[in-house]
Amino acid sequence: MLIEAELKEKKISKDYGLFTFKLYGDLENPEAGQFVMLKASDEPVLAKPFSIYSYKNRELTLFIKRVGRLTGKIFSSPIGEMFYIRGPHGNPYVDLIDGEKQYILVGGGSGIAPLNFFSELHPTMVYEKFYGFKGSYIRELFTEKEQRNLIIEEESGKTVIDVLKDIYSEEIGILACGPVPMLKNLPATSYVSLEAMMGCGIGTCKSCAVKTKKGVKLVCKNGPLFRKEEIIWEWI
Amino acid sequence: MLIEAELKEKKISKDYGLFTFKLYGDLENPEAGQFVMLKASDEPVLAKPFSIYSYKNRELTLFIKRVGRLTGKIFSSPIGEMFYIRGPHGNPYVDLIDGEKQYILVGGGSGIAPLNFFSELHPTMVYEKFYGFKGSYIRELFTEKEQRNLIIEEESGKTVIDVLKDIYSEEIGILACGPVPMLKNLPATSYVSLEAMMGCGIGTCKSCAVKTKKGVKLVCKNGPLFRKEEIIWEWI
Amino acid sequence: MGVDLSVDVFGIKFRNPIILASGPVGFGFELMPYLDFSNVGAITLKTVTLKPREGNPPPRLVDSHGGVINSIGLQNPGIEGFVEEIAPRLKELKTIKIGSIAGFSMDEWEILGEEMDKIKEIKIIELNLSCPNVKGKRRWAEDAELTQKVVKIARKLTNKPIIAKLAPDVTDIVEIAKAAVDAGADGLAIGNGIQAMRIDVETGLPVLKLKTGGLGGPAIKPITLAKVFKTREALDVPIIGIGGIMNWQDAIEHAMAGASLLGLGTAVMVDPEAPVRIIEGIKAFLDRKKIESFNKIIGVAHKGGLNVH
Amino acid sequence: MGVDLSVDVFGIKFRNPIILASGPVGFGFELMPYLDFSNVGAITLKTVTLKPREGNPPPRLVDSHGGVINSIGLQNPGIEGFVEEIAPRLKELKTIKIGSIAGFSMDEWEILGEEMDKIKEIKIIELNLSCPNVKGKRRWAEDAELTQKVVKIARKLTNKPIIAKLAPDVTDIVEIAKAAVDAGADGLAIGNGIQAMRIDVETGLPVLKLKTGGLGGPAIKPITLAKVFKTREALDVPIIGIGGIMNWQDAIEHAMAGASLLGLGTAVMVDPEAPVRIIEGIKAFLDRKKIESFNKIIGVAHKGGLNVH
Ligand SMILES: Cc1cc2nc3c(=O)[nH]c(=O)nc-3n(C[C@H](O)[C@H](O)[C@H](O)COP(=O)(O)OP(=O)(O)OC[C@H]3O[C@@H](n4cnc5c(N)ncnc54)[C@H](O)[C@@H]3O)c2cc1C
Ligand SMILES: Cc1cc2nc3c(=O)[nH]c(=O)nc-3n(C[C@H](O)[C@H](O)[C@H](O)COP(=O)(O)OP(=O)(O)OC[C@H]3O[C@@H](n4cnc5c(N)ncnc54)[C@H](O)[C@@H]3O)c2cc1C
Ligand SMILES: Cc1cc2nc3c(=O)[nH]c(=O)nc-3n(C[C@H](O)[C@H](O)[C@H](O)COP(=O)(O)O)c2cc1C
Ligand SMILES: Cc1cc2nc3c(=O)[nH]c(=O)nc-3n(C[C@H](O)[C@H](O)[C@H](O)COP(=O)(O)O)c2cc1C
Ligand code: FES
Ligand code: FES
Repeated sequence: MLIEAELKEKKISKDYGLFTFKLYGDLENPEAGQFVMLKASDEPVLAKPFSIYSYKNRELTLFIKRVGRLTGKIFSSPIGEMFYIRGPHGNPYVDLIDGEKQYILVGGGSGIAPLNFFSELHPTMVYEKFYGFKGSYIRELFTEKEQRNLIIEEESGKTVIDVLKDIYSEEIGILACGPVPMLKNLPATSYVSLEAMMGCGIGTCKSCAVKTKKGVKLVCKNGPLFRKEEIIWEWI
Repeated sequence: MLIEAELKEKKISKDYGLFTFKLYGDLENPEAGQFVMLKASDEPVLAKPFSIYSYKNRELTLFIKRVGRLTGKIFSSPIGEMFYIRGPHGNPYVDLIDGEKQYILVGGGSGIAPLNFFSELHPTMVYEKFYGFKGSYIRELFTEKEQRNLIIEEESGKTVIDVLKDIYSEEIGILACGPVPMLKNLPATSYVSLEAMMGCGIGTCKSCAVKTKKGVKLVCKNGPLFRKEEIIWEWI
Repeated sequence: MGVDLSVDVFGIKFRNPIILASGPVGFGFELMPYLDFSNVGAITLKTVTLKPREGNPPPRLVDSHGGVINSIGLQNPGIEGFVEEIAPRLKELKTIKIGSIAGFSMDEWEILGEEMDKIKEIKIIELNLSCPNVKGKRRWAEDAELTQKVVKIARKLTNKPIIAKLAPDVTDIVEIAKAAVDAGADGLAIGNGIQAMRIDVETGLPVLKLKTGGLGGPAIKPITLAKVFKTREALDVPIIGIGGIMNWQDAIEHAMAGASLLGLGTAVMVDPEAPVRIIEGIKAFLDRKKIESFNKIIGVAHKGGLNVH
Repeated sequence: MGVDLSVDVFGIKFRNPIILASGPVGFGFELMPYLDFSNVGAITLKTVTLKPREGNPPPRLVDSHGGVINSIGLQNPGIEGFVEEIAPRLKELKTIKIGSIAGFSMDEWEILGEEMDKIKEIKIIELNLSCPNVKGKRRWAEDAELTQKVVKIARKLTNKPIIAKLAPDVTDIVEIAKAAVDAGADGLAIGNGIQAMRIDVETGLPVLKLKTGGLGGPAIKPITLAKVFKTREALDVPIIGIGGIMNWQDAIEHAMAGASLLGLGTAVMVDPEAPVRIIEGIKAFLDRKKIESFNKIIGVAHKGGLNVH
């Protein structure tokens, strides 16, 4: 069901922003790793996937990078603008990972969105958080406490991958979401959350195909989380 | 030049509304009868014509009837929404009518828009005003003084044409804007302001053709005002 | 007021004219939590090919102003997989099932036709002659003779109603439509996506890995609508109008142009409940216009419009 | 940085690739208060026919999601009126003038070609083989043979560069394009509006009095882009890319697909200053990408993209 979503609050720093929507309907038990399909009232026609960054009392917060038409529209919309969402879609991370382990959350750019929700819902499963960004300007979107997890290349010269290397050990799991080059640099056993162009978000249209060692899978229906070693990266 | 126009105020009663936009640029000496081409930021693609209802200090007011996609969007937009306008286009009524005469302004529905501006700019040329509407709900868009000009069919059982018949005499001119059936019922010498589907609004695209006894004319370039008797109504 | 939305075509009674077009809804099962199938007239299943296909490499989908371009490339389990895994479950979908097939040779069409004919749950067979997304292949529906050949083969194999799904982006759709009907097609689906592409200006390369894909969505509505209109002008055969139907107005436009059934592709992909919304809208429209049956508006644009009646 | 936007084609140097497509800007004069013509590469004048035409009865224009459908019907003063009233004033337009003509018979093409050839201010002649809006007439560009015949006639009459304006909505545009080039066309314009229609659901009648019209605007961009791409793949002849170019990204996409010049129709109708905005955008893009000349991006989508260079 499409739920009306009214833009209530926005906090923007350059090409990133936190957007809170008031929903005129409920998301049923949203879990970290799940996403909503968000649609503008006219253009673009397509609904597009965004991970849940936070959800409470019909207030949905998304962490969005401006890259194109829909995200551009969200950034420039006045408060009060109406969008539509449906979801949650996709599998909760907790259903796909080893529940016994603790995890280092490795995020890059807008990929931190589902990780934030994960650490809100499952704080005891979190060993450490590394949220990587290029520029310092990102700081203004976060509280001082949150900023401690930021790895800002412009400041330290280091990427999340560099920092990860210093502390990584086999007993700890890795749960990562971010750009493909980042994901490719992770240990084989990492869980990686993939993005793909999506049509339906529910497994019917076959747009979001990803090739794995067990055949072609769908990011929306089988993912978004996969074992890094299972992915045939050349196909992406 | 497209001027940014920010929606500042709206007052809606069912399918009619008054909308005030703050312009980030000037309209040059707008005159009554002239129109602006108003465009939404994405959909519809086409800019559409609206008569100037009022203009002061970069504040443009339009009187709009909701009939389709663009007008629907204007009605549902939150305050702060950005549109684009250009103009003024079309000929001022004063350039096309006999300047010596006084006029009865006969408006129907959204057709009252240019007449309102005319009576603001040229009060001494106005003999009387009849603004016709179907339902009483329209009253709430107007001040008590303005309401005196309203002819509301639901209340009096009379149309503007009925009322006009009672007072019309040859020395007084008629300046009318409204639906075609209303215009067709006016005396032959009336000046009628026509509507047409427009593409450019400046005379280049030939969309807004109207057939007259002197050949095909363009509403945007040669009008919008024509002598009723010159129009070949069958072509409309 | 009880408005009658049912449509009788191919000797089959559809409870309403809104059907799901082939592809965006797959075989329908994943849609069940979102859509009560007993609300729609029919579902056209995802096209099945002889061999299993994994589809084209991604990206397979990109949007454009007013539309969506896809190059899925007929990802499906092949006819064997379909017969074994999908067919037995079709009962779960509480509406009429239209099976869609696409062969790459005459032999393939023959096998596909035979197999589909055997599946009891499939009431109608649609021949996808127009997939815009198969690498290196011309579309059958670009050529009247080829269209005729394929339909003839299918006609010999089955007594079920046959629908020929045509490409809207051909010079003369009426010629192709006539060929299909002459060869025995009971109806026409107009049409598939229109070949289209986007280029990523940052890289200078086509966005879709296949380069081109099929454009669907509101952008193409006025184009396919004109094709439905022209075909209906020339031929008296049931037409499934497809292309950019996103709301009840679009649906009514297609019906007035001459379509008896109305297929949703992009709309249902974007919003699984679009069919319900559109059906409600059609009902309300007919109600307001005091038209007692949907049948009355089919093709009225050819007959002087609504007020003549 | 000085980015070079100039394009050399047909032995003519265009100061930049943005040109005004035929029609929406008429003969250009009414546009002069809004657009400094010395900013655009060229103007294609409104198509001229042998006899004066008053065009189709209204409505002649209606919008649709992502586009605008028009059925103006070539309203123009006829070749005599053009020669007498328009031609003498063309000097006022400070850019290259492309004359556009459309004949309804071979004889008409001949007269039109002769007359256009004589007008000194006209540097290039475009043959409008594809107007979607002439009642009861098939479009020349639907047929390779007819296209060839018309181009041949024109070729005999003039030494000026000839552009064949094609219809994007044909089954195989490459076939038609080849025919035009074989017959002596120096370039191709791809393309005209796509046949389309809308129906008013309240009346049940087509909105346009002519019933159908030509769809332009962003809705058709990915469609004509694919046609430009395919034609360029098959033929090495200058192409004017037309269809839905509304912003610099659209323009760059068309160039990357293979267009040397970029024609604006709907964009300039909606916003007379669109050409300036788009040219600035192209400049900024090339600047950012450190590409010194617009020529470098023409057709890169065929050559491995931007990064190869
Ligand atoms: C499961 C999932 C969760 C996501 N969560 C978030 C999130 O929390 N925050 C966020 O900012 N983004 C997220 N994305 C990515 C987001 O969906 C895209 O950025 C968005 O669709 C772009 O829309 P647009 O109209 O602005 O861009 P477009 O105009 O469509 O395209 C602009 C650019 O973005 C690329 N792009 C478009 N769609 C996608 C896509 N679906 N995946 C990857 N790249 C794409 C295009 O190739 C193009 O280069 C997620 C994607 C997926 C699949
Ligand atoms: C010179 C001029 C001045 C105008 N001034 C005003 C005004 O002050 N206030 C106002 O409310 N309207 C005015 N109009 C009419 C206004 O332009 C249309 O109502 C508007 O374009 C409809 O846009 P839409 O997208 O909402 O409707 P659409 O979705 O395009 O169409 C809805 C319905 O409106 C009709 N329509 C669409 N465009 C026009 C048009 N240009 N003229 C007539 N009918 C049309 C269609 O046939 C259709 O039935 C004026 C028109 C002209 C030509
Ligand atoms: C993701 C996707 C997959 C499709 N797959 C098929 C298919 O397998 N077989 C088919 O006949 N049409 C297929 N189509 C085409 C649709 O059935 C429909 O004809 C087209 O999208 C135009 O309709 P629309 O504008 O409503 O989307 C597909 C369309 C989409 C968007
Ligand atoms: C109002 C209007 C009038 C047109 N008249 C002509 C014409 O006379 N000759 C012609 O070759 N093309 C004509 N066209 C087609 C345009 O030149 C162009 O090919 C088409 O609109 C597609 O481009 P666009 O998407 O940029 O609008 C006209 C288009 C419009 C919108
Ligand atoms: S987005 Fe449709 S199958 Fe995944
Ligand atoms: S609207 Fe273009 S000529 Fe009048």
